Amino acid sequence: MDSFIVVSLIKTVMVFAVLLTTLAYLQWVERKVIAHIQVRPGPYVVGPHGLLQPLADVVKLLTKEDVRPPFVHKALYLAAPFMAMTLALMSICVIPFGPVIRVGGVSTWMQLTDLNIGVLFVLAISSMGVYGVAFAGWASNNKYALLGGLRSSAQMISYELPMSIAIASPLLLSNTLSLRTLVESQAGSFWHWNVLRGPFPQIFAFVIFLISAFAETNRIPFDLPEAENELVAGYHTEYSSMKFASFFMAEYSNMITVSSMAVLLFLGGWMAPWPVRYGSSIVPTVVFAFAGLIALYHGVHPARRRERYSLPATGIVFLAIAAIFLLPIVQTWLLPLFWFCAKVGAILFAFIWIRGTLPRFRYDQLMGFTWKFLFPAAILNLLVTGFLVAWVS
Amino acid sequence: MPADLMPSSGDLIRILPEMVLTVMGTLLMVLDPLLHKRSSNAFGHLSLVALAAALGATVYAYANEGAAFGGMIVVDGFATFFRALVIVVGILTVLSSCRFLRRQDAETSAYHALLLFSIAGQSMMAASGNLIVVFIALEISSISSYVLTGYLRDDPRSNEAALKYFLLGSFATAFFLYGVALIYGSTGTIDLLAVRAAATGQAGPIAAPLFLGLAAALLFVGLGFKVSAAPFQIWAPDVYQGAPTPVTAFLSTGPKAAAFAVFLRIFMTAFEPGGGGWEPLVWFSALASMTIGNFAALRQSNVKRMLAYSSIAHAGYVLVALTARSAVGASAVMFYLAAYAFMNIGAFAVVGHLSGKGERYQDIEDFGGLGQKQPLTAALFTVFLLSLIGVPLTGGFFGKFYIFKAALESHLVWLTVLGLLNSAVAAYYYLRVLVMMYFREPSQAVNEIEPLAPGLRTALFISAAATLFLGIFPNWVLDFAGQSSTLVK
Amino acid sequence: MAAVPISWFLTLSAVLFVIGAAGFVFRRNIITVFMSIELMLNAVNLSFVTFAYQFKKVDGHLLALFVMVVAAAEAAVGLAIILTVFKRRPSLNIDEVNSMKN
Amino acid sequence: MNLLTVVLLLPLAGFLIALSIPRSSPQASRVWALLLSLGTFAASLGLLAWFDRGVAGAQFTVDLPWISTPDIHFHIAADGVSLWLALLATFLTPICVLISWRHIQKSVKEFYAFLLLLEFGLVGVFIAQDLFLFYVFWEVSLVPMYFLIGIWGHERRIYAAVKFFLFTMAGSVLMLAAIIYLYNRAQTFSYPAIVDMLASGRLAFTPGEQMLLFLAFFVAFAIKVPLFPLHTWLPDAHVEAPTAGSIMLASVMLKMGTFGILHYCVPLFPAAARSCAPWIAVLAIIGIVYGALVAMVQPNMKKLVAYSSVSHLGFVVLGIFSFTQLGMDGAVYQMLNHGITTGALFAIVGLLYERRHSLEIKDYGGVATAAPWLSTAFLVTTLASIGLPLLNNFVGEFLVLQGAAIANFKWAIWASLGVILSACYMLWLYQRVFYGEAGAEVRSHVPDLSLREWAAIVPLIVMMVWMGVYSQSFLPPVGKTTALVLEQSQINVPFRVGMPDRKVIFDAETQRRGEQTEPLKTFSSASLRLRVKTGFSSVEVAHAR
Amino acid sequence: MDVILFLVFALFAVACAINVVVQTHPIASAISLIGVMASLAVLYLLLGAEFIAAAQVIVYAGAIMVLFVFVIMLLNAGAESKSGRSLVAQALGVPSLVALLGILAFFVQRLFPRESATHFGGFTGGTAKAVGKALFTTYLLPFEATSILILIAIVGAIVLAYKEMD
Repeated sequence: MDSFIVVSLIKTVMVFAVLLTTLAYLQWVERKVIAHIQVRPGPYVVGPHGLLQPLADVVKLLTKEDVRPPFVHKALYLAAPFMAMTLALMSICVIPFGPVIRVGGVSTWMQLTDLNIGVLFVLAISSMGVYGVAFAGWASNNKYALLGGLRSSAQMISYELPMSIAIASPLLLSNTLSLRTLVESQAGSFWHWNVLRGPFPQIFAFVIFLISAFAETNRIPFDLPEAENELVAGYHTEYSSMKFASFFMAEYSNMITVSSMAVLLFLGGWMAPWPVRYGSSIVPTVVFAFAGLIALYHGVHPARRRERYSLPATGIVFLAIAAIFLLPIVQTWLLPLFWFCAKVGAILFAFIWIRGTLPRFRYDQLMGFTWKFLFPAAILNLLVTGFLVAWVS
Repeated sequence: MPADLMPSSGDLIRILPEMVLTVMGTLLMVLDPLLHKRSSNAFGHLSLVALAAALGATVYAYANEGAAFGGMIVVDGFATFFRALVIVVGILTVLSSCRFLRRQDAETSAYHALLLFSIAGQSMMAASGNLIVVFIALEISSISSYVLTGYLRDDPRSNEAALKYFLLGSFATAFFLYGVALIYGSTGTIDLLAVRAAATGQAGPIAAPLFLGLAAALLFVGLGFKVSAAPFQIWAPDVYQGAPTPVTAFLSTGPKAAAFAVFLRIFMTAFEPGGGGWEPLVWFSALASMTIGNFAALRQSNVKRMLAYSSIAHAGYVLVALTARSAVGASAVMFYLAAYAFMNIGAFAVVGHLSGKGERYQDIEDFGGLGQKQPLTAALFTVFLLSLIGVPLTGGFFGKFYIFKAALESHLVWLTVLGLLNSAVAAYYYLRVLVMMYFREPSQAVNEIEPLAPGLRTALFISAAATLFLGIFPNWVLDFAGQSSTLVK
Repeated sequence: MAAVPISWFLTLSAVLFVIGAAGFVFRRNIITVFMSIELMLNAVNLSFVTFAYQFKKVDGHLLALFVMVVAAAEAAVGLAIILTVFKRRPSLNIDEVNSMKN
Repeated sequence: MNLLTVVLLLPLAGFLIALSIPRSSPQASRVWALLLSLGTFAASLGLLAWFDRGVAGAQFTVDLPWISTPDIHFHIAADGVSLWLALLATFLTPICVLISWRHIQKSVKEFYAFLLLLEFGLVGVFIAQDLFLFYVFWEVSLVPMYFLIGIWGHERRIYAAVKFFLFTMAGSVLMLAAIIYLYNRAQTFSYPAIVDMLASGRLAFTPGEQMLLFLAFFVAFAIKVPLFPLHTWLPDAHVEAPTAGSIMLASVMLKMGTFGILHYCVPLFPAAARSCAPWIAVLAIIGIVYGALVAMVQPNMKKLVAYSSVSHLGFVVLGIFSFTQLGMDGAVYQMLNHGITTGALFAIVGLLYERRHSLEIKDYGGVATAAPWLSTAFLVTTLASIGLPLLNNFVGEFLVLQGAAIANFKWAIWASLGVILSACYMLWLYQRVFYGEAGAEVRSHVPDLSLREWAAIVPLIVMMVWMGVYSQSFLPPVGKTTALVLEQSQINVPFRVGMPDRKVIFDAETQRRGEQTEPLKTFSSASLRLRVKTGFSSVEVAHAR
Repeated sequence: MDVILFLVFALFAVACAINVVVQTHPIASAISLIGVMASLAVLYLLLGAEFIAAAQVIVYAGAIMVLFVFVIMLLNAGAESKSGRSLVAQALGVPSLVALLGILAFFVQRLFPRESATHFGGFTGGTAKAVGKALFTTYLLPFEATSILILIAIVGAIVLAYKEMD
């Protein structure tokens, strides 16, 4: 019992430390990627390649004046960002990052808690996510904020439906609601992943899920709630400093959650794309080693002076990581983690990529799209899956 | 596929009427784009086809009597009677709606679909043998009725009516559900026959009679609302007045009949052996409904509202028969509801016919001189009104007769006497309409009246013929009711 | 572990139900009235689930589930009705919805 | 299908035929109505011809099952009383048709349809042998009368029609309750069967039960009669009704009440009837005197006649509740008399109204000079109404007074006050309307009787004289039936329900019987013999217990 | 532990429920109602109804209440003004409601003695699998019927609230 609490505590601290850092750096990555898409350098001043930019942002937000507009509904105005943030972080609790690991005689799951209705839990929490946005919009006592809040709640409710249904199809294949079991059922090669698995590959469900996920997180092309040219900044128009940051963090946290969900549901979670016996275990080593080598190569001919030191250092770190991945002791838990992070990272990259390329929808198109296309498509997909699953069993 | 997932063909046959209705309802909406620009009345015709098919299915299901879905559906004579009744009510409603809807420029597939769904719900209520099915069927019926009530959304009266109906209906639902919960808690089951077994002490963990009595009281509150029995009648006048007239006709008959069917089914099946001590409750409610309904109706000048109050009073008469707590009483209820359905739908159809575009003319003064201008309409209306009064050779008379006969057999002398006196009071306000129609000069409404549309005329003729038929040869219906009123064999 | 008597759950359910009913009777705001009804339905659900525990049968859960679905359907229709009413009359006070009294 | 059925159904057929005649030809409606009503009358004369006068019970029985649960039959038959009353209805209907020939110009077709439907209901009420069927006819007769008053009546017709309907309805629902109760006890609606069961003791009511049932029936009938103080609807209805409506209402419809009392209240609940008799007799006497007094001060002819009806019907009720053969015979005879006489009064008043368009007495005067034949007819009728010997009312009133005197001498004294008062108001009416100076209005607007009107009035006059001169044509069948009723009314004799002691009345009657039977033999010796026999036997039964 | 959890969430639920009724502002009521629903979800977990608990949050808190909040915001409903009519309701309502509560509590206390107690994990039949299995076998008919119900709700909402574009 005691060890349970201790282990849980340690896991919690670790997960949240990593998560919060990731949140901060996701912001940096996004700016960087979009910058590169638009052929500009992005953050470049604070730290090498602007690596310390997130830190600077945090400092800025913390020290900024906390404006509270008059005539707001006080309690709700204060509670809304808190709610948004809390709900966004809560779903991380049930997301597994890897298989069971053994540290010093204590074996535990790389997951804060395993619910046998994990999927439902995530759905439940994400369905509550609307409130933060809605209350923020309403409590601000500002028509732009209100409209933003309304739009976003409508949008989130609408897209939640195709998303839930899209989730249901892989569940049919895996026959479980526990996220861990879900991943375990996708063990093997990548054609065992739900997205490609027989009897009915869930490619459609995956695409529907991703599209809905974009809308759920209010990302472009579905970022109508904060369409600047119409609604100033939408529901968080009246928010500043840390409260504003909370919404931001909530958004990125949600992105991570849905990406993780996509990975767990469709992409085999922490499972490698092909078995270890065919050499999947050396992939991280190769990747990191390659990255390290590139870094070293660029370090020799740096674009800028300061990088003469930072790039080789990075290269060496990468090589070291590559070496670590070769150690059999850590491989058991590091490899799954790598695959998981790699997949999540890929999806997050897709998020950013799309933001960099696609324009925004018009509002009625947005709603029409989900009700008239996404929702029926999801149902059809579920229907076919159900029939095929029943047929096969 | 696992075998226990598949309902047997017998199961499916026994819910065939509901299936036909829902499928056709959905089909109507799917075909909407195709039919909308074509001939008018296409929806109405399709609905009629659906209802006729459902009627056939009802008969077919009756030929395959028995329980389905593990006792959740019970197809017996009782169920068939009410199924047929609500379907016929539906036919009459559709017939009388077509012209009305076109006059209001409001004909859509959704209206007809909702009507069909509502009827499906009521039909299922009549056949359900399990409280959860009762509940869901009740909600299917209710929710579509809420929407139908508010169907003319540009009319504030319609909006208000929908709101009141909805709020009070949901409130009643909560009570009904709590009653179901208590039954489940005290007997461990919600299957009516099993509840009966538990209540008689054959089974069940904590079947305390008083607890069951409490459950019965809560169920009574819930159903009392649905049948607009006092003291739960407050919604009825506003709702009946505000709803589009064909819908009012429907509301005051179909859902009411189905609710009474459920009432009978629950109280005569589950609570009958123990008694449950619910009679004083019903006794009081019956008397209060009759008295409040009749005396309030005396003061109304709006005919729809007057008929609304009268429908409260009629619910009171039916409750008298329920108080009798006997098979005779049950068959009296069945007969009365059948008679009431025809005369009431007929009466409301005439009101809807007269009221004109936007339902402007509903006042009692507006009926002035109808007898001169449209003698046929007036004559048919007279038949309905006389039947509502309870004049012999009409169905309404025999309905009352059987009810009070049953009550007297159960020694409810005072309730009978008070009920009969009430029906004499009721004569007054029905007569006022007759007076207007025949003894006064034509009003503006009558001068503007349009000729009877064919559909409406058919509906009126059917209703009047049925009213008279039930008044002259009541046996055909009564014998069937008598045979099927013994719910537990 | 200390155990919680079944009756506590049931009493809680009864209390919530009565609070809901009180809200229905005393409140005048249409939406609040509607929410009181939802509260009553929730209370009933608690009873169902408790009884399911009592009998160690899953039926109660099913009943609760159906109640939820019904509540959802009611909410959709009910709120639509409230919207139509509000369109004509910019007040949510139930006492002001009385154009038909005579 | 026997003759009785024909008599019953012909008016119904007439109703349907009248409805199917197109609106555009009112004359056809009139002719059809006349032919059909005459046909009905002819058929009912056949009934009279074939009626077996030697049998006391019901004849021409038709008993067809109608509804199986509860066991309701189409069961009709005629006994001595109902035969005459049915004849009265069929006799008066063609007269009404004639009277209304010119008077009714609005919605002619409907008028005659309703008139024939009314005849159907009235005949049905008298000949129904099934309690349920009786109730059906009772209510069926209500509806056409309601419309007759409401559509073709005078200014305050709506008020009157509604009042008429509601009063009757209020009474009849109580009766319905009682009928249902009776059925639940007896398991049959058949009147003869119930009477049999009561006689054989297979069916017995507790005192309380019997009293309540009796009152439920009685109130319904008393409203219809109308018995004071339930009479208030009557003046309104009579005054506002069209002439034909008034005639049918006064002459036949009121008889539904008295017939009901005689046919149902007394035989079915004899003990209760007897224990209530003193009270009812007192009400009847109040009605006689009160009706006469009020009639005296009426400025309106129709109202006057209406109140005189209250008074006359008081005699009928008194006669029935004297529980003597004489009283009952007289009561039945008085029913017929009143039907003829008051029918004639209303008819002639209607003719006056048709001419002068007023019912106020002050608008007339000197009609005798303008229309001598009309005045003569009215004079005969007036005299009949007063109770002049050799005219019909005399016989009935005399018998009733005799019966009342046997039961309680004081009743007879008070009731005879009514006879005297009727002479006052009727003669005074005649004087004011027909004598004196004829005004210009009257002279120019009041022509004498036309041929059609003659045809309507003469049969009535003839009947008045016939019934007054040779009552033996009518009384024997009546006597047989009333004797039977009287016999039935003595079942279950030693019985008290906290009312005045019935036995005292009864004993008084038996004592007086010996002294007073002789002079009465002139009127109905046959019936008297029966009465004595049954009276004694029942008393013996009573003492044996 | 169970008792503490129960008491905490039961009291929270009651407090929120009272708040639903006494708050004059609908949005405050709505939030309180969400509180009730959330704490009920926890209580469901205590009773071994994990699927229902999840459904409670998803359906009630996540869908129904969102609709409520949405409508409140859409109508921009303000605080309720007091109206005088409720006197009669109070006169009749308070005693009858108190009586109802009293009767219910009395029966509950009498019929369910303290021995019949719950503890966490005492019933594990409330899994999604068990519920689902019952749903598609025993309760197939009501399940199908609810689908009609949902269809009606959709159609109904459209009929009532759809705005023509003309």
